[in-house]
Amino acid sequence: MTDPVTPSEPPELPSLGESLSYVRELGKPTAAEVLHTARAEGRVALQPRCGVGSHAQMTTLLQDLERHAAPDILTLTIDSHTRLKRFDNARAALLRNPADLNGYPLVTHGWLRGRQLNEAVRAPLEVRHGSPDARLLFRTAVASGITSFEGGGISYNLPYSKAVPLTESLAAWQEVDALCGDLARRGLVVDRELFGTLTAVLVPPSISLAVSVLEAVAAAREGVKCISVAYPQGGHFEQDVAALRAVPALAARYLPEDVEVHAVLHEFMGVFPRERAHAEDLILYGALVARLGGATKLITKTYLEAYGIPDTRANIDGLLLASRANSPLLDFIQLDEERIGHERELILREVAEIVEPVLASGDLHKSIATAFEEGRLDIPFSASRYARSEVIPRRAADGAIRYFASGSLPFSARTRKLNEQGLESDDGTRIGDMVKGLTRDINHFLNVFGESPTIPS
Amino acid sequence: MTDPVTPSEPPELPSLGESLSYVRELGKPTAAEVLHTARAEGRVALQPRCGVGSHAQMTTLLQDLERHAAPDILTLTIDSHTRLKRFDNARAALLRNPADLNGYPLVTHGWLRGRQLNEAVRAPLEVRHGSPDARLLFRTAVASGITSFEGGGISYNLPYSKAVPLTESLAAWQEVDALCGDLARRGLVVDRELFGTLTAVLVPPSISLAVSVLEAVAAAREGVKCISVAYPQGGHFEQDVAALRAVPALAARYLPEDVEVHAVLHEFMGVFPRERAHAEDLILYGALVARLGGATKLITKTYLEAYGIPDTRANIDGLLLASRANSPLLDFIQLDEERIGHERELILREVAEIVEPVLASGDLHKSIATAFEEGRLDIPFSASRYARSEVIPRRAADGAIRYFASGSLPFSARTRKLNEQGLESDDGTRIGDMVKGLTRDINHFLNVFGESPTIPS
Amino acid sequence: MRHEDAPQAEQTRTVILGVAASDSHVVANHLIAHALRARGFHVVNLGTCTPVAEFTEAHAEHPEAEAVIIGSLNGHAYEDLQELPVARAQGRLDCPVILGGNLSVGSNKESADIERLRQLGVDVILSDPELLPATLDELRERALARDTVAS
Amino acid sequence: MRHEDAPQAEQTRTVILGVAASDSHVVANHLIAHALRARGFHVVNLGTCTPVAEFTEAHAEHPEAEAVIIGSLNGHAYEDLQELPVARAQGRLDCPVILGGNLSVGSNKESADIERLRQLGVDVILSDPELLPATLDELRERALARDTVAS
Ligand code: B12
Ligand code: B12
Repeated sequence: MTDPVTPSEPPELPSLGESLSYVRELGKPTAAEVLHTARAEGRVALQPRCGVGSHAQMTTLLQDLERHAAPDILTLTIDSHTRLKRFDNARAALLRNPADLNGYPLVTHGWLRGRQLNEAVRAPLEVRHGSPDARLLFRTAVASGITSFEGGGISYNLPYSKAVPLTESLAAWQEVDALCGDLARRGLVVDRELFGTLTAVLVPPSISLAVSVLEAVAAAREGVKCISVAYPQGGHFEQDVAALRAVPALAARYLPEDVEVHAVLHEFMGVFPRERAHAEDLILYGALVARLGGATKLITKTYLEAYGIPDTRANIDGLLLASRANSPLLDFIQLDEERIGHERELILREVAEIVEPVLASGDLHKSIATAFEEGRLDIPFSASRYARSEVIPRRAADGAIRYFASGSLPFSARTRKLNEQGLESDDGTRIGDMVKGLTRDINHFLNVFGESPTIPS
Repeated sequence: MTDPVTPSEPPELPSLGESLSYVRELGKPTAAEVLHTARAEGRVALQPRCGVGSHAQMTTLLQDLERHAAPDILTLTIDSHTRLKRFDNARAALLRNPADLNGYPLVTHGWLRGRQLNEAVRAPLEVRHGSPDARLLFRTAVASGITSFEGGGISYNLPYSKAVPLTESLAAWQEVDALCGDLARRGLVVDRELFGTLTAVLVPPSISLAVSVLEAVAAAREGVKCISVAYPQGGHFEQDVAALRAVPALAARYLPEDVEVHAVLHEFMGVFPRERAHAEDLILYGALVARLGGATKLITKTYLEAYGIPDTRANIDGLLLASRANSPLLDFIQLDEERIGHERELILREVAEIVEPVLASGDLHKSIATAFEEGRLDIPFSASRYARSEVIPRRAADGAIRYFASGSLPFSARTRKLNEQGLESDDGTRIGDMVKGLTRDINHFLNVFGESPTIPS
Repeated sequence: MRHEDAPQAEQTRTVILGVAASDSHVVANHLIAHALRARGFHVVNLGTCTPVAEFTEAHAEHPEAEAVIIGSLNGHAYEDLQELPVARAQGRLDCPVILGGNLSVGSNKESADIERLRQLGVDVILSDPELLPATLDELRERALARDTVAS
Repeated sequence: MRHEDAPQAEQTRTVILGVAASDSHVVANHLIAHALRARGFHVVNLGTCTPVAEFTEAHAEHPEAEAVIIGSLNGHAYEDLQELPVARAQGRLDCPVILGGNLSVGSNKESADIERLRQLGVDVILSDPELLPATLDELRERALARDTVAS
């Protein structure tokens, strides 16, 4: 590639109309179409995370992944500077050494290069980032002909920034959703994926799904027609399958009928085992959870997860291993349907108790912001000041994630009791140092595989 | 390696006593010990097939497999010339181009080189071959310090040669077993693996197990103390799991208590899909069958199976993928235990009906040979004239392997009826050309994966 | 599944079938024999593990055989057919020799693997057994044409 | 989980904790704050996404702080600490700076990645947070020794 590291002058963004006809001419299916087909075929669509600083290397990365693992959807993972609108820092790092960036700085490279990437591969692209305010990034993505965009006013704020008020991020994402509504009316359905993964570590299923329901309702109100609800594998089989199977019920309950809703699983997002064999056991496990939970899409991990951003080979291997879950030879697997049903009921009840008071109020944005302020909405391990993180999750003896403390979440007595029961059999861990126990819970899969933790224990 | 292609003079074989002390000094566990430990730990031990002509390359192959995939037991797969005592041809090919050999010609290379191979790796070695008369090969293996030896007077005759009378092969294998008995009394338990895989293609489970029972009884009578019963994955989940789970019952019924008996699964041995993804689905499936059927050991395949002897990389990848079946994260899998129980009962009854008349007679060898002559014992697709191959297996609609024709097997009316029922739902295939249907059954996994057959259809 | 069957009619065409000397893979052999018989051929099936000498003996017994059809799956075709040049030079195998299967060791096949088999005196190398009848027809026509010219 | 807590006693030792400017990984930050508090430290936890300027401001507010402890997980430590040399040159950060986490992008870490961080003015680079208390003790002793010599 003879391209300069960054384009000398950021090209002006084209009109929505121009972008629309570009997408049509591109002649590839949209992400929404790929998801629709995957679901119709009963297959889990696969998608890697991938993003490097250099445009040339990003092109090669996408092409190599497509050539060797043919994922259904490809990703542009955006670097952390761009996420936080630190565009100057992104440009500085890009000029100094593109390899210093932990993702592809799409805004800095510009939409013309975005189109080049899009044209370099057959699969549709999704932008995955973590921006409280993604308006410029979204416009750049649309101009690049990208048909899937991740994020939401809660899920791309609380885990990803410290001091952005929720009202601000919700307003910024309302603009994004409104543009999607506009595009949908003009014939282009952009897949809007909600980042229910949140802070990824020990996220209670009902917190993840409650946040997604609120974001989905907000998005649907703006005219969004394809919503992907991402859920992070927690590590307990029946609980995870139940969470994925809860998504259609939640869609039916809270969203208009004409919105297509997909469940998406993120392979385990917490502390990954370091040994390759262990990491691969976990990758396959996650992929099986996706299949058996009926997820439309799976976001894959690699055996280098514990070390850093993976190289291309590891990324390919992760996809290939995960693709085994689409094997036609696994129909022999039967599940503990009773337990799954029980978990699903519990999740649906918890979600209802969390979201219904918020949805009942008139102004959704304000109601969300106030609820977080008051702890009626909350997430564990918030990166942001705008959530209390009074919620403390723990693992029960069987590995299920329960509310050790539910803070000010408006849970019924019954829900509280069921969570306490869940932890009751967890003899020993309630006594003693809570942080110690929490750390053990975070390191769950290290324990399963007998790897030593690297954090005080 | 500066070694000549073949040693200038075949070194004379050492005494059993010398070999015994060599094994002791070698300081590695025997195959029997590795199997014992795997079973105790509830793990499936893994073993690749591997054998190349050149001694130097064989050394590297074993070391590479061990370094990258750490199988529990390593293999010397012996070339076809050596198997049939065509030692001159083995030597000629070795001198011309070692890569022309489809295995390691251990007899030609000699036991000193066998010891070198043994010393090059940590895992114990097994010799896998297919020799109606393996006496010289066995002596060479023992002299090499090899603690596991595959074969039997039926299973290494009928699939592997055309014109060796069963009485001859049974007598040759009696000598091998007697030497194992001798070694066992002197403290070295050699694992004797029986090749229930037979002709590998559409083998009815009860034929495989019946042959193994007869060989196991013969071996135990000579003092063999560790017997591995190999069973070829047929492709129907519950039937294969049932077959593996039948092994302990058969051992309890027909063998002395002091013989340790292991079930071994061969990943699918028939027509393999050509596409890598499909082959890998099948490899993982086989590995899961081994785990869920309680096999002590799994013999792996590779994604190059349909093409030819695999390269090292493919062999490693096959082992690594199969090793996922030992994942601690798969306890969520539940099975159709009722169906498995039903299949297991059917298999046990069929085996009993086949073997008990043969065992009842005084002279086991003669009784086996006569039974094959008269078709009371039989295998499908015999390579040898000494079995009738009047037995014709077919797949039922659900993929299970049933007796379409059971020839002169001494089956009860009930057994016959159950097999007919199994095929009854197989509407359409009983009508029309039987060979056509048989070919379709042989190509089962091509059909599952939608690959085109390469044989007339 | 008997190894030989009686000629059905006067005009029956005979072929000799077998698997190479060191090779015991028999399934394709069974199926090919069935398929050719279904087409009306008289198949002298020598089965597995058949050295060149056994093919020549069968040919002596069945001089009317149109072709000798050899399968080799285990990768040893070259070593197993080492005696083919001598047999042919001595006129002990003066009909076309057809070879098929998996003809060399390894997953990566090279054209040299095929070339050296031709040099041993193999006339036709096929991969798909479905092509056998057409190939036999063509070989017979060529032979008839040659005979016509010669006579 | 509040971001600051009141000093417990006169002799309380203070540290300033935070995560680098572009980085929102917070779990280790929470756990490290807890662990240090459990050991009696007064932890001024600035949390995620903390630019160098915010660390210097906190240090101005807490001149008694023994050390500034920065976590960086997302690989951006080098870009995120670009302003460190200026801040230190201007004396706005005259206590030891400790850095830990995942300090460069990629799965293959090179010693150059660490070296250039030292050149920015990072005093101590740690991987295991368990080593923090002992490291803080040692740094304090060194500082006391220096002060004694200086006075
Ligand atoms: C079943 C099987 C066995 C059985 C055979 C039982 C029996 N007696 O028949 C057992 C387990 C005994 C066995 C043993 C061995 N096998 Co084996 N076996 C297979 C397997 C899995 C299937 C073969 C089969 O039956 N296919 C079904 C039939 C219908 O098709 P086919 O034989 O593949 O033939 C097709 C074509 O080749 C063609 N064809 C075949 N013959 C002919 C002839 C003519 C004239 C024509 C035109 C076409 C033609 O038509 C068929 C349809 O497309 C294949 C791998 C695979 N999955 O394909 C390996 C395979 C053939 N075996 C192989 C080998 C090497 C062996 C061994 C030497 C052991 C070893 N070193 O690994 C021994 C052989 C011992 C000996 N003395 O020959 C290799 C050959 C490798 C190579 N060429 O590089 C293969 C490819 C496996 C592999 N990938 O390593 N084997
Ligand atoms: C959870 C997680 C997230 C969550 C974080 C939620 C939150 N707000 O905290 C989410 C999903 C939001 C996320 C986002 C991103 N993440 Co992240 N994430 C992880 C993950 C899976 C676990 C981290 C974790 O919480 N671990 C548990 C805690 C307790 O341990 P720890 O953070 O690993 O820290 C240990 C040590 O580093 C050390 N330590 C940490 N801090 C400090 C400080 C001091 C002073 C000391 C001494 C020691 C120390 O102690 C801890 C215990 O050993 C890791 C991979 C992994 N499995 O480890 C990736 C990982 C850290 N993330 C990574 C990246 C790149 C990102 C993103 C930039 C997205 C991307 N491009 O992929 C964004 C970041 C956006 C931003 N602005 O920063 C990379 C970093 C790559 C690299 N350095 O090469 C990792 C390694 C994943 C990977 N393999 O690619 N992530």
